[in-house]
Parts: sequence; structure tokens; C-alpha cells
Amino acid sequence: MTSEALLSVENLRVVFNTRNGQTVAVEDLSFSINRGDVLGIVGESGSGKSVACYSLLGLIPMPPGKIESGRALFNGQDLLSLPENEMRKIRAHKIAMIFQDPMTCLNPYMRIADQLMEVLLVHTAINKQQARAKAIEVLVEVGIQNAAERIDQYPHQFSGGMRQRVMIAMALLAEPELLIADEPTTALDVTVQAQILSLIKNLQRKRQLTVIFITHDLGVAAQMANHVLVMEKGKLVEQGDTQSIFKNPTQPYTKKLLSAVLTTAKPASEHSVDYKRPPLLEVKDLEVGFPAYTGTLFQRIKSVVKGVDHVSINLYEGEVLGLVGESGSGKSTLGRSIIRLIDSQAGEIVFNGKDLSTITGESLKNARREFQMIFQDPYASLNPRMTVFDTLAEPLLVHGLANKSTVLEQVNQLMDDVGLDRRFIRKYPHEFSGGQRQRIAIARAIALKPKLIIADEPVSALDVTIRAQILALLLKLTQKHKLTMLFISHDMSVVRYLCDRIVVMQKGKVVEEGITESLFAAPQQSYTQQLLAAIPKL
Amino acid sequence: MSEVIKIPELSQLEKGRSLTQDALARLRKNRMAMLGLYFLLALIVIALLTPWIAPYSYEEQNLELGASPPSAQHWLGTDILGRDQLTRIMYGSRISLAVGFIATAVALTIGVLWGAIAGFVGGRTDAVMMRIVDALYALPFTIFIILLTVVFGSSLLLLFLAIGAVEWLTMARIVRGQVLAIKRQEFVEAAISMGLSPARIVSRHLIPNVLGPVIVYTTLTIPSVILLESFLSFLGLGIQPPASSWGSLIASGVEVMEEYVWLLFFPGLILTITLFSLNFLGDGLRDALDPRASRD
Amino acid sequence: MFMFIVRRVLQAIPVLFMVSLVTFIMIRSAPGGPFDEDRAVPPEVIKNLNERYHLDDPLWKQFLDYIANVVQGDLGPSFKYPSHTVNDLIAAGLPATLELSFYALIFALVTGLTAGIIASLKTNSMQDYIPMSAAMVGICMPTFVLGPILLLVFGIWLDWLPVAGWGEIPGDKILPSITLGSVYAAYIARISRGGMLDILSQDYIRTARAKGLSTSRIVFVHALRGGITPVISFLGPAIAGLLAGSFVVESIFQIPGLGRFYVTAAFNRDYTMILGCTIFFAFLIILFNLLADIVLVWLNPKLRQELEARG
Amino acid sequence: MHAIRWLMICVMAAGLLSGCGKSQKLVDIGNEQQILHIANGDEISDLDPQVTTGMPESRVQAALFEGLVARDPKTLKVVPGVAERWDISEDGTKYRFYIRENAKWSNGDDLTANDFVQSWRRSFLPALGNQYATSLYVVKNGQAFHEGKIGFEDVGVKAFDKKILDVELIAPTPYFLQLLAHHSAFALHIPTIEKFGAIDERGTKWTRPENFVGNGPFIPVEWIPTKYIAVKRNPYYWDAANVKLNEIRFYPIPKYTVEERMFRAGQLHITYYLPRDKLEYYKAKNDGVLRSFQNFATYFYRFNTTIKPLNDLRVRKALAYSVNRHQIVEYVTKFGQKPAYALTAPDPNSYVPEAKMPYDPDLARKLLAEAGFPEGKGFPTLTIAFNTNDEHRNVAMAIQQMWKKELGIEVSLENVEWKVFLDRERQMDYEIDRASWVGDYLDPFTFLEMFTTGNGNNKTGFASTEYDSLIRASALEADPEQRMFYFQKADKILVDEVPILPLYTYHWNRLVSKSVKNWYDNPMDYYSFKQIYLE
Repeated sequence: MTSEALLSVENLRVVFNTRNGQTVAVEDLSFSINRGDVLGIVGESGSGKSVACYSLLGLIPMPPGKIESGRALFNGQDLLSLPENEMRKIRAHKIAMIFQDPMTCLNPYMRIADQLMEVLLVHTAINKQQARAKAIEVLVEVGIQNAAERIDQYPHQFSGGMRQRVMIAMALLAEPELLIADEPTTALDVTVQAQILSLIKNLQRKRQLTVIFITHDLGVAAQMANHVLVMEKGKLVEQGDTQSIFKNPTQPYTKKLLSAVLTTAKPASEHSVDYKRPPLLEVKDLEVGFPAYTGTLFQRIKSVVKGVDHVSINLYEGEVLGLVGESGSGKSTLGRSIIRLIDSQAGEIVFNGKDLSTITGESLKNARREFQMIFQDPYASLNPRMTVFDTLAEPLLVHGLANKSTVLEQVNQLMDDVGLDRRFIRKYPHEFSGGQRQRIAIARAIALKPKLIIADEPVSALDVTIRAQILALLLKLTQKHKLTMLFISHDMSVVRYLCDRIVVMQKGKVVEEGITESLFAAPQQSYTQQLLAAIPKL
Repeated sequence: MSEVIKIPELSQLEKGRSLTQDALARLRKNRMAMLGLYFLLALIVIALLTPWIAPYSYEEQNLELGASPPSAQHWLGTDILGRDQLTRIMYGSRISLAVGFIATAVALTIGVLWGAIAGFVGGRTDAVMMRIVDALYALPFTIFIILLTVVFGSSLLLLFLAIGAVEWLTMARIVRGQVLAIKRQEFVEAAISMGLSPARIVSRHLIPNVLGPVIVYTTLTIPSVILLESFLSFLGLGIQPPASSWGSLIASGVEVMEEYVWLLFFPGLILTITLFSLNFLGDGLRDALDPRASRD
Repeated sequence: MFMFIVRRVLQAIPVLFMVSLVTFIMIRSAPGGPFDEDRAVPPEVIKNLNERYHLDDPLWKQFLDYIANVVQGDLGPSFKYPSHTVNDLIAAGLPATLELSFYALIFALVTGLTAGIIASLKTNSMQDYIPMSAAMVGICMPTFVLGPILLLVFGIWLDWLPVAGWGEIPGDKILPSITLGSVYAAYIARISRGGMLDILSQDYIRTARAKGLSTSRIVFVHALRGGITPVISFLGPAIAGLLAGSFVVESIFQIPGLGRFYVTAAFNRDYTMILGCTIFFAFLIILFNLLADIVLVWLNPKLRQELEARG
Repeated sequence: MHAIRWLMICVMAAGLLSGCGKSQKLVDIGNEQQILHIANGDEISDLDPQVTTGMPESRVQAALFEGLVARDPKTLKVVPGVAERWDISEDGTKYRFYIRENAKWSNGDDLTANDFVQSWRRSFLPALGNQYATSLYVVKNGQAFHEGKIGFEDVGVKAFDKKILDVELIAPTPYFLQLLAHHSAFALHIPTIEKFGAIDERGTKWTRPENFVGNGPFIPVEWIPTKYIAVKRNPYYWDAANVKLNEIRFYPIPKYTVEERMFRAGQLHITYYLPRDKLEYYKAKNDGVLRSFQNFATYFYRFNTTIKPLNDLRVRKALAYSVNRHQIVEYVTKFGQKPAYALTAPDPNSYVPEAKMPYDPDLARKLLAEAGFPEGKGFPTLTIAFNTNDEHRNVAMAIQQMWKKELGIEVSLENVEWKVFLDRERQMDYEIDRASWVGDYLDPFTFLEMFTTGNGNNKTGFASTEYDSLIRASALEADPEQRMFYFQKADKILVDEVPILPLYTYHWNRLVSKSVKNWYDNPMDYYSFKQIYLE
């Protein structure tokens, strides 16, 4: 490791002037990074880690953003004081960036070729042919098969992982000295994440890149960085080389982050699932293939997505069953079709002895109170125009579990259950944080005291620490109310923490199932092994 | 929006601010929009009070006087029959605003219902309903209204209906789009999975959430409706004499703009200011209701 | 793509039928007939005329006969202009109307887009406020007011441009085009501003900036395509409005266009003419909506691919 | 995209440049090349003189045809047309016309007496639906033939020989010669008509410029609907030598404001009319372009005498006597109109009605009281209907005010779209409505005939045997003095019975460029273009 600093940031302070007054995004941040190093910046969303890096390249929208003070010496010149046209020469050429969501970061209207080549064309003096050749070369390097043809395709023809590879290629094209990767894998599936991470690591080694790696996932940071920077609410909390930080953190916040990383198995509970008794829910080779309508302005375009084919699973009373798989593996479809949000084509869903797949109308309406769902996105799953009280009271009143006099007491009870302050029941969803919203959603789900709860990725949209809290809550509730839960997730570590048994799905089929720990101990299928391997280790 | 329930310890409760309240708060910060709003309110008040506060009677003629420029007696001058223009404009505002609001209301009702049903029911119903909208879009509508008024005589009621019939199409499309978008939102799925009735889902979960864009579009529809009325008046298909609307005033003002420019200027001015106000208000509302804004 | 067009054309047929039926019913329920005149026409003469034009047949028969002819491309004779068929008159009036609408559209696009884009780049600055207020005035100003004012200023006072006619005196097409186009210029300005603002807030624009591209390149290469899509989808209705609205301008500027026929036909109870024009206009509107959609698809690779996939 | 934008900008720029600088004046070019640019009101519907009915058409036809007789635009006296002279029998029922030897059709064919016979026959054919067929009922057996009772051989029009035409009338008709100047009595080139369809078929293509054959000083060369119809001089016209104009362009311009602008911008020699509010300006300017003249036409209101309370003569009188016509023409219409106190429009050099409807509010109030409505109490709200038009509207509003002021009664106004208006009028589905009458020929008969019992244009329910007998008598009377006497009595009856409320005699104002020579305005708004020239 060479010693002189490639980039050294001093007393950076960034503020945003929003409608509701000024907010400080980055407060007096100083750090430096040496050539060839990988610096991991860790923190939850809102910790200002991204803003700090964007401001280096002048990418924060100004206004409302404003860099109030600080210097950022890069090869001796202060980035923060560079005029725009000078800054352009730096971008991509000297300092390149990879962004979080590959789906939105590529221009949908341009061919990959043009988007790649223009980097070279604006920064280096080479002609189109050379540029194209170079582009293809790099695409191959980032692991895009038959790049020569694919380079002429449009972004929508690439999968998420592939797009992120393209983004990386784009970043590396002009051979920058510093690469800033902003949560490059957060939006991706675990297995894909693993691939991308290893790709970046290899490239870094091969090219002796200097990398700033922004993430909220300590596991990822540990894996990638040799030097870590922990941020909270725009302030620097702690920094040091990865080992020391993770072995013996000094700051409580760091500890909190560390504790949030799930490594433990499900703690044994006093009551154990009785597998002798007939299962509460019996799904017999269920088949859900539905036409997906890509609604365009002229004609709805029909394409058949095979959601679930011939899946059979059992779910026993008081059991928490983990349903694991990547996006598109059909796990959510399965969940939704069980509670009849989607109709199934074939197979039966026997719940408490009666087949749900056939009932309709009033009987279905009544059956619904037996099973509830917790959704992934806490922002979308609550009606923004109803107060917490209304949200929670509605099901109770509709199903006559409460009358106007008793409803308030019950609602308050629910608030207590999910650990929300009773005082908040008159507030609206947008006034809560993501974690709190998810608590509300959970409260709504358990309001009807359902026999079965289906939780669809309830924590994947949350920050690590919040995630930990919500999981803890779910665990507590399942044990307190002896809930039976189908827990859908793509994250093995999460599932391990919560579930008694695991079903692994791939491409709409069940590939493996078993008791959690035994499955972790000895995964049979290669796919399962991949999933396990994908868990970032500390 | 929230059901009113007696809550004993209401005092200790933290009262939440609904999106609507947020929006209003933001709107108040928008000076232009508020300016527009106040102007419109003032206008409406004046329009309502006109019969009592108007300086003259709107049909009272002074043939000897004829068309006279603004003066102490007639602040905005008089028209060729010597009628006080200020009065005419005040009475005109009654009709123009009425047309603006009522016709828009017609469009709103039809459009929202049509769009919401098509969007929520979906499937074949949706397809058919939207085909019909397309069909109506294909009619050259300005002409169609002329035809209507020619055929059935120009009554105010017809005016409302005819104009409403033109404007509801876009409204329907907007609402449908919104409903489709919101239908996919998880809180609707949640509502379904809680076993709520479709009626309740539409009324409590869908409609409240499409209101935003609808309101915005409404404020932008009113101006175009007022213009449409003026256009019909220009064709002599507007309202009946001696009653006046801004449209009819402008239409006859254009003919004489060289001789008696004030007969075009003042009605034109008031119309323009009104439309500006409506537009400002509309833009203000759009910003205020912007969901992205309500996140930060 | 081809299939898509075919489907759309097929969809148009029932639409056109509906349109003609509605119109037919409306005009026939109108009081007064094509031959009523100030001077009382002797009943026997009226009778002869009705026989001549088969107006004494039962209505349903008249309608079916009419449709039958329309299918063969014959829109029938005009009552008001006996020596002309409706086809003649449309053929005579259409060129001017189309040309006028076309110039108006170009004017609207050029000024509208320019203003809108500039405004979107310099939000909340003078370059934003001025064009946008102008746009609002444009929207507020009805053509029948704008036209005479322009005429007075440029035609009479400055005496730069002719006050009437179409293709007779050089420059006589400018004022009408501007008059008709201004409203749409205003709308396009607002829409394109909105569209550009949307796109400029997209992640991939941030990517483009991170690539160190110049503003102009970001705007024209990366943002514009997406930014003008709302404008394109507005063009369909816009053209419809232009065609339908052209007659005001036509009468103000003495332009031999179809619009004037159309409106006077309504007043003259020239049944065949009204029907013919309505159907024809409806046809045009459908056509232009289709074109707009095609452009939309062509601009958006995703849609393009999806359609090509389906032949 | 960039490129396209630039292209557009260039297009616009080019357009603008081509337009800038002084625009060249059609009028000046016209003056050099003897091309007359004249506004012609509404679009002409057709050129067939036996099909059309409107003013605009008749003006164009006046350039394309010539009747047996013509009229002197200065005095409106009958002058020889295609017929160089004619004899009239003592009893005034037999006419013999001597057609000019050199009278030809525009295709060179000789114009013969038989052409007139065949043309008149055509004008009677039912299928053609000629709306003026009735005006030739004065010809012996014309009516019978039109109603298909007899063959044409019995009709009183014969070709004595190639160039001599005999006409026999049912009665001495002093205005017969005037009738012959009307377009419905013109001769048409039957072979051409038959070339393009049956002789009695409406709207065949024979009237298209490329097919047209006429006998007037001009022939059509270009007809672009709503743009203009252009006519060039006809070399075969018998008097072609004296035709000075090379070309006339008739522009259909429905909007008066438009034509006035065009005139000011030098795009028209002659406007059709003048926007009311412009009159003051041109009077003040007084540069000789303003032509102002009275029309042989009357503006009046009809009372529906069949309904209460208008069936009460006292009510009608009350309404009529309380209208201040002077105020209306002075302050409302402001167009030089003269107040009219009787139906027939005055014609200084022959007939001026002596009967006068008084303006006497006190008497009016008294009458209304007698009719049972003191100070208008209990008087039902009547409706004045008029077709959509600013002037009608203003007049109606003024009268509304007068009746309110003088009689204390409320009337409502309703503007009705033209065709609807006509429809209601025909079915007597109105209370008071606005009407006007333009004389077809310079004779009181054209007005007074209207109110004979059951006449299609009566529309008031007014019926008076005395009146009818007067009109009939006037038709059979050869002695002019006596006829005028009858007419005076008829007008008197209308004034006494008040089925109508005469308001004013029409007045016409138009702009005529000073470069136009030999253009005379006359009450019939009748024009012959042959002697007009430009300088």
C-alpha cells in the first residue's frame, strides 16, 4: 500500500435548503484515501454518506444543495473549488461513479454502445471504431457474454445484474484513478450481489483501482474494504482499518450496526411446532401462470409469466416457514395466490380443511380475516390519507371485532404490541419513519388475530438496524401470539434468524426444503449453496 | 378524512397533519397561487353581490350617450347602446364563472366516475369504455358544439352540458390512469386482503388518493371552458341578450376595437387576469399536492 | 408494428360509424331544412326538391343509402352548392386547411419547444418566467381576438403583411399560421418544460453528468428524447384542435379552407356536407392520433421492441 | 432532433422574410390590368339563374347573362338588353320582342327567340324546383303548366321566328319588363345544359367555368369556392367592343369587418357592405370612397295576430305607436336608415306611401288601458324573436326598453338560429318577430302582394278581403295613376290594422375605390358591369 493520499477531504459541510428549512447533510467530514486503497463508507440511509461523495464531483443538485465549507484535494487540486468545465474533465476521466439502482441509471432511449462510447469520445481523443472496440473489450472484462452484439442493445434488454455490470464498464472505460461505488448491490438479489461484489474486487486488484465503497451493509463493507468509515446523521462516527473496527468497535453506534448483522440462528422458543398434527395450510401442486400486461398507451401487451408451477408446501400451526428465492422465483406469487390476491389455475389451497382456491364472494370475504399479509414496501402498503387509527380500526370495524366504543382500546393495544407510542394514533403514515410504518403494517396484519400471516420481504426495504428491530418484533409476536407465518425473503441470514423451516424456490419450483439449521448445515442443491454462499460474512 | 370518534384522552394525542393539510400549508407558502386564489374569491363574491352593488342595471340603455370612453360616471365606459360597461362586466362574470364552474363540474362528475369505474373494474369493461372515449375524441368537437347549439338552440343549460361533454374525456383518462396506478399499490391489496367490499375500497382507498391530480386538472379546465364559452358567443351561439358574458363582451368588442378600444380591453383584461389566477392556482396546487414533496 | 397499425385502422371503422350516426341523428333533429329561405318557397317546389334529393325517404333508409355511398367514397351532393358534390368541396377546401394547420403546428413546435426547453434549463429565472408568462397569455388569448389584433398591427398600421387571402400575395400565410398556432405553442411550451424537468431529475441524467458531459450534450442527446414524449402525445389532440379550430382563422383571414364550409354547412342545414365533413375530420383526427402514437413508439426503444416482437 | 429544429426555424424564417416589407396591392395591379376586385357577400351557391335565389348569385349572373331587357343602373329605367326593341298591345297583355341580330352565346352559337322559349319552359319544370317559377305566372297558362295541368304548347310564350319572341300575359302587368331583367327570366343555353344531364336536373356540371355557356358580357374562368369566382370578358358578346374590364373577381366575404380591412389594405376595389361602427370614420374622412344610398327594402316586425293579446288591434296599435323609430335609426342602427311608417319602401320617382303610423306614446298608453292593461298591468311577457345578428339584437333591445319605458310592459328577447327562425315563422310559432323585405323589382306590388290572405310570405295571420281585392285590382289595372291609388289604399290598411310594425327603410353603405368608374349605386342594388372601368 503506497502512502501518499490520492484524495483527502477536509471539514466538508453540505446543507440542503428544503421546504421545511435547512438540513445539514454532511457535517465537518474529514477523511483521506490512499492510492490503491478500498475505503468503505458505512451508514444508514440519511447518514450523508452518498451526499458526501456526490458533492466531491459536484453532482448534488444545487440548489437546494450547498457546499458550505471544506476542501477536497485530489492530486493536489481542490475539487470543491473547480469550475464546472474543469470538473467535467475530472468526472469519469479521473473519478468515476457507480450508482445504486442500475435500472434507472442507464438512459433507456440510447443504445449501450452510444452510452459507453461517449465517455471515451468526450474525454479522450480516439475515433468511433477505437472507442467501440474499447467498449466491447471492457464489457467482456466485466463479464458480459457476446458483448459484440449486446453492445447494440438497449438497457431494457439487460437484467439488473447485467446493467450494473454495464455501469461498471462505463465507469472503468476512461480508466479513472478513483472509483466511487454508491450502494452498487443494494438493489440486487443476493446471488447477483455476490457476483457483482467479487467482480468489483477482482477489477480493483487487477487494475490497482482506488475505490470508495458506500454501503449500509457492514457485511459487504467487511468483505470489500480494507479501511472503513462509519457515518451517522452526516457526522463521522468512527474510522479505522476494517479489522480493528469490526473486531473492537469503540463507538456505540458502530456496535449497534454490528449487532444488527444477523449471524445467529433462531433462538429456541418455549413452544415447539407439532409436526404430527395435520398442517394448518396445505398447498397441493398449485399452479399460477398469469398473463402479465405491460400496459402501453395503445394496446395491453400480453406475455405469459409462469409464476408458480406445481408447488406443494405444508405449513403447520405455530410454525414460521421461510420461503426463499430470488426475485422472479415465484415466491411472492405463491404468497399472494395463497391468500387469493391472485387466482390460481390448478391445485388446491387447503386451509383449516377448506379449499380456499374455490371459494368466492361472502365466504371468501369472511375467510380473509383468517389470513393477513405484511407487504414489502412500508411506504406503499399504507393508505397515505388515513390516520393510523383509521388504518387499524378499519378491519376491526368491518369484521365486527370491535364496536365504536371498544375500538379505541383495541387499537391502543395493537400500538403497544408493535411498540408504537399510543400518542401517534392520530398521525398519518408519511409522518412516520420506514421502520415505524412497517410496525403499523404489522399491527394491521395482527389486528384481526389471523391464523396465518404471510410476510412478503417485510424487511428488505429497511436499513440494517431497523431491520434487526423489526425482525425482533416479528419474532416476539410470533411467539407471543403463536402466529403461523409464511415468511418470504431472498436473504438467507434473515430467514435463518426467524424461521423454523425453509423452502427454497427457483423459477417457480420448490428445489429444496428442510429444517432451518440442518439446511444451513448441509445444503443439498447447488442453488441453495449459492444462496448460502452469498451471505456476506464479517 | 378520519372518522370522528370521541376519544377520552384526545388532549394528550398528537394531532397528525393529513396530506391535505400539508398541501394547504405548502400552498400558503406559494405567493402567486394565493394571490390567484384571493383574486378568484373576490371575483366570486363580487359576482354574487352584483345585483345589489352594480352601479347601473345591466340592460339600462342611454341611446343618446352611445359608446363613451371611461369617465367619472362610467368607470369603464359604455357600449354603443350607452350601457355601463362595468355593470355589464360584473353581470358577465356571473355567467362566465357559472359556465366555468358548472360545466367543469359536469365534466368532473362524468369524467371521474367513468375513469374510476373503467380503471377499477378493468378488463373488458375498461377496454369498451375507453374505446368509447376514443370515439368521442375523434369528433371535431368545436364544430360538434356548434352543431349542438344550432340544433337545440342556445340555452345556458345546453351550454353547460355541451362544454362539459367536451371536457370530461381528458378527465376520464387522467382518473383512469391514476386509478390503475393506485390499484397496483400495496395498500389496496392490503385492503382487499382484509376483506373490504369493493365499494369501500373505491370510496375510502382509491378516490381520496386520485383527488390531487383531479383538482389540479380542474383548475386548468375552468379557464379553457370559459374560453370555449367566449368562443361560442363569438359565433353568436352563447347566451341570450341582453344578458352578457365576458365572452360575448369580448366578441362584440373585437368588432369595434379600432373605434371603441375600451370595449375590448376591459373584458379582455378581466378574462386574462382570471385565467392567470386559475393557472397560478393550478400550478400551485400541483406543486403542493406533489407526492414527492410530501416525502421530505 | 404493421399489425399494430392495421389493428388501429380496424378500430377506426366502428368509431367512424358511430360518429356519422350521431351526427346524422343530430342534424336531422334540427328544425328547418336546407331549402327554407327568407322568401317563402312554394310547398310544391319544396316537394319537388325533397324528391330530387330523396329527402322524402324514411330516415333509416336515407342513412343506410348514405353510408353505402360513403363506403364507395361518395359523400353525396351538396344541397347548398348544387353544382358541387361534397367530395368536390372537400377537395377544394382541404389543401388550404391542411396547409394552414401544418404551418401553425410548425410554428407551435418551434416556438413552444424552444421556450419550454430554455425554461426547463433555467427554472425560476427570467428565462423561465418570461416565456412561461407569455405562454399563459397565449393560452388565454382566443384566436378570434389575437387574429384581428395581429391584422391591425401588421396588416394595417405597419402594412407589412396582407390582411387576407391565401397564396395570392406573398406573406399572406404568416399571420394566419401564427394566429392559429399560438395557443398550441403556449401549451407545448408548458408541456415540454414539464417533460424536460421530469427527465432532468432522472438518475440517468445524473449518470450522464457523472460522465463529465457538457450541458448541451446532456440536454440534446440524453434528455430531449424523453423530454418531448409528452409533447408528442399532445400532438394528436393538438392537431385535432388545429383542424377543428382552423375555421375561425379561415373566416378572419378569408382563407378558402374546409372549416368555413363546415360551419356554414351547419347553418345551411346542408346535411350531406355536415356529415361528409364530420366523417372526414374524424378520419383525419384518428389518422393523426395514430401517427402521433407511431412516433411515440419510434422514440421509445422498449415499446418499439415490444411491438416488433408482435409483428 | 437538433437538425429538425433548425430546419423548422429556417422554414419559419424564410416565410417571415418573404412577407416583410410593403405587401403589393392587388388594387393597383388591378387598375393597370383592368381587373376588378369586388366583395360579394356570401359564397355563391350556383350560377344557374333558375336555381339560385340570393343577391350574391344575382350579381355574378348579371355579369354572365343578359335578359331581354336590362336596367340603367343610374335610373333603374328599363333599357334594351338582348332585345333591341319591343311592341306592347293596347290592352298591355301581348308583348313582341325583337332580339338583336348579333346576339350570340359565348360559344359562338346564335341566340334565338326559341332559346328564350325553351329556357322559360325549363323554369316551369317541377323537378328543377325553381323558386321563382311563380313570378312568371303572369305569362298565360304558366301556372297551369307548372302544376302539370296542360302541355307547354298552350303557354303564352312563342318564337314567332328566329329572332322574334311573342309573349302573352294573363293581365296587363306594368312591371312585366322589370321582371324580365330578373335572373329567373334569363335565357340559358339548353344544349349545354342537356349535355351535362336532364334539362330539369339541378346542379349538374354545366355551370362549371370549363363548361359554362352564357350570353352576358363576361364568362367565368375560375371558380374556387370560398376564395373567389373570376370572370373574363366574353368576345362573342354583342357589345363586347364597349366592355372595358378584362376580368372581375368576386370574393365571397361573409364578414364585413374582413372586407373593410381588405379594402383598407388595398386588396378590394369594392366592398359589399360596411361594418356599422366604421361609418362615422369614413364620413369624417370624406375622401369619396364611401357610397351611401337607400334600398328598396323595409325592416319591420311581424305581429302574430292569431294569438292573445296580439289579436287585439288596440294592443298592436299601442305597441306600434310607442316605438320611437327616429331614436332607433339615430342611435342604434346608426347607418343612415330612414324611419319607415308604412310597409312599402319609398321610391322618390314613382311611389311614396302617404299613410303613416303615428308615434304617440300617450295614445299608446290609452289604447293599452282600453285593451285592459292599464300601465301594462297584467300584460303577458311577449317574446321578440330575431335571427342571430348584432344589429337585430340591438334594435330588439332598444324596443324592449321603449316598451318598458312607455307602456310599462316586459318583453323578452330570443335570438334564434336562422333556419330555426324560418321554421318557427312558417308555423306561426312566434309572438313578435323581426322581418325584412327586399323588393324584387321596382314596383310597390312586390311589397304589398305579401300580405294578401294566405300568401306564403304573410306569416302574420292578417287577412282582409278588401286588401286582397285591392291587390288583385292593381294587377289587372293598366293605368299607372289608378294602380298607385290602389297601392296607397293597401298601405293605409296595413297601417290601420297593424299586422306589422314598420321600423325603417334599409340603407346601404359600401366602399368603392376612387379608381372605379361608371359604378352607380341604386335602391335595387342592381349592377351592370359592362360599362365599368378602372383608372
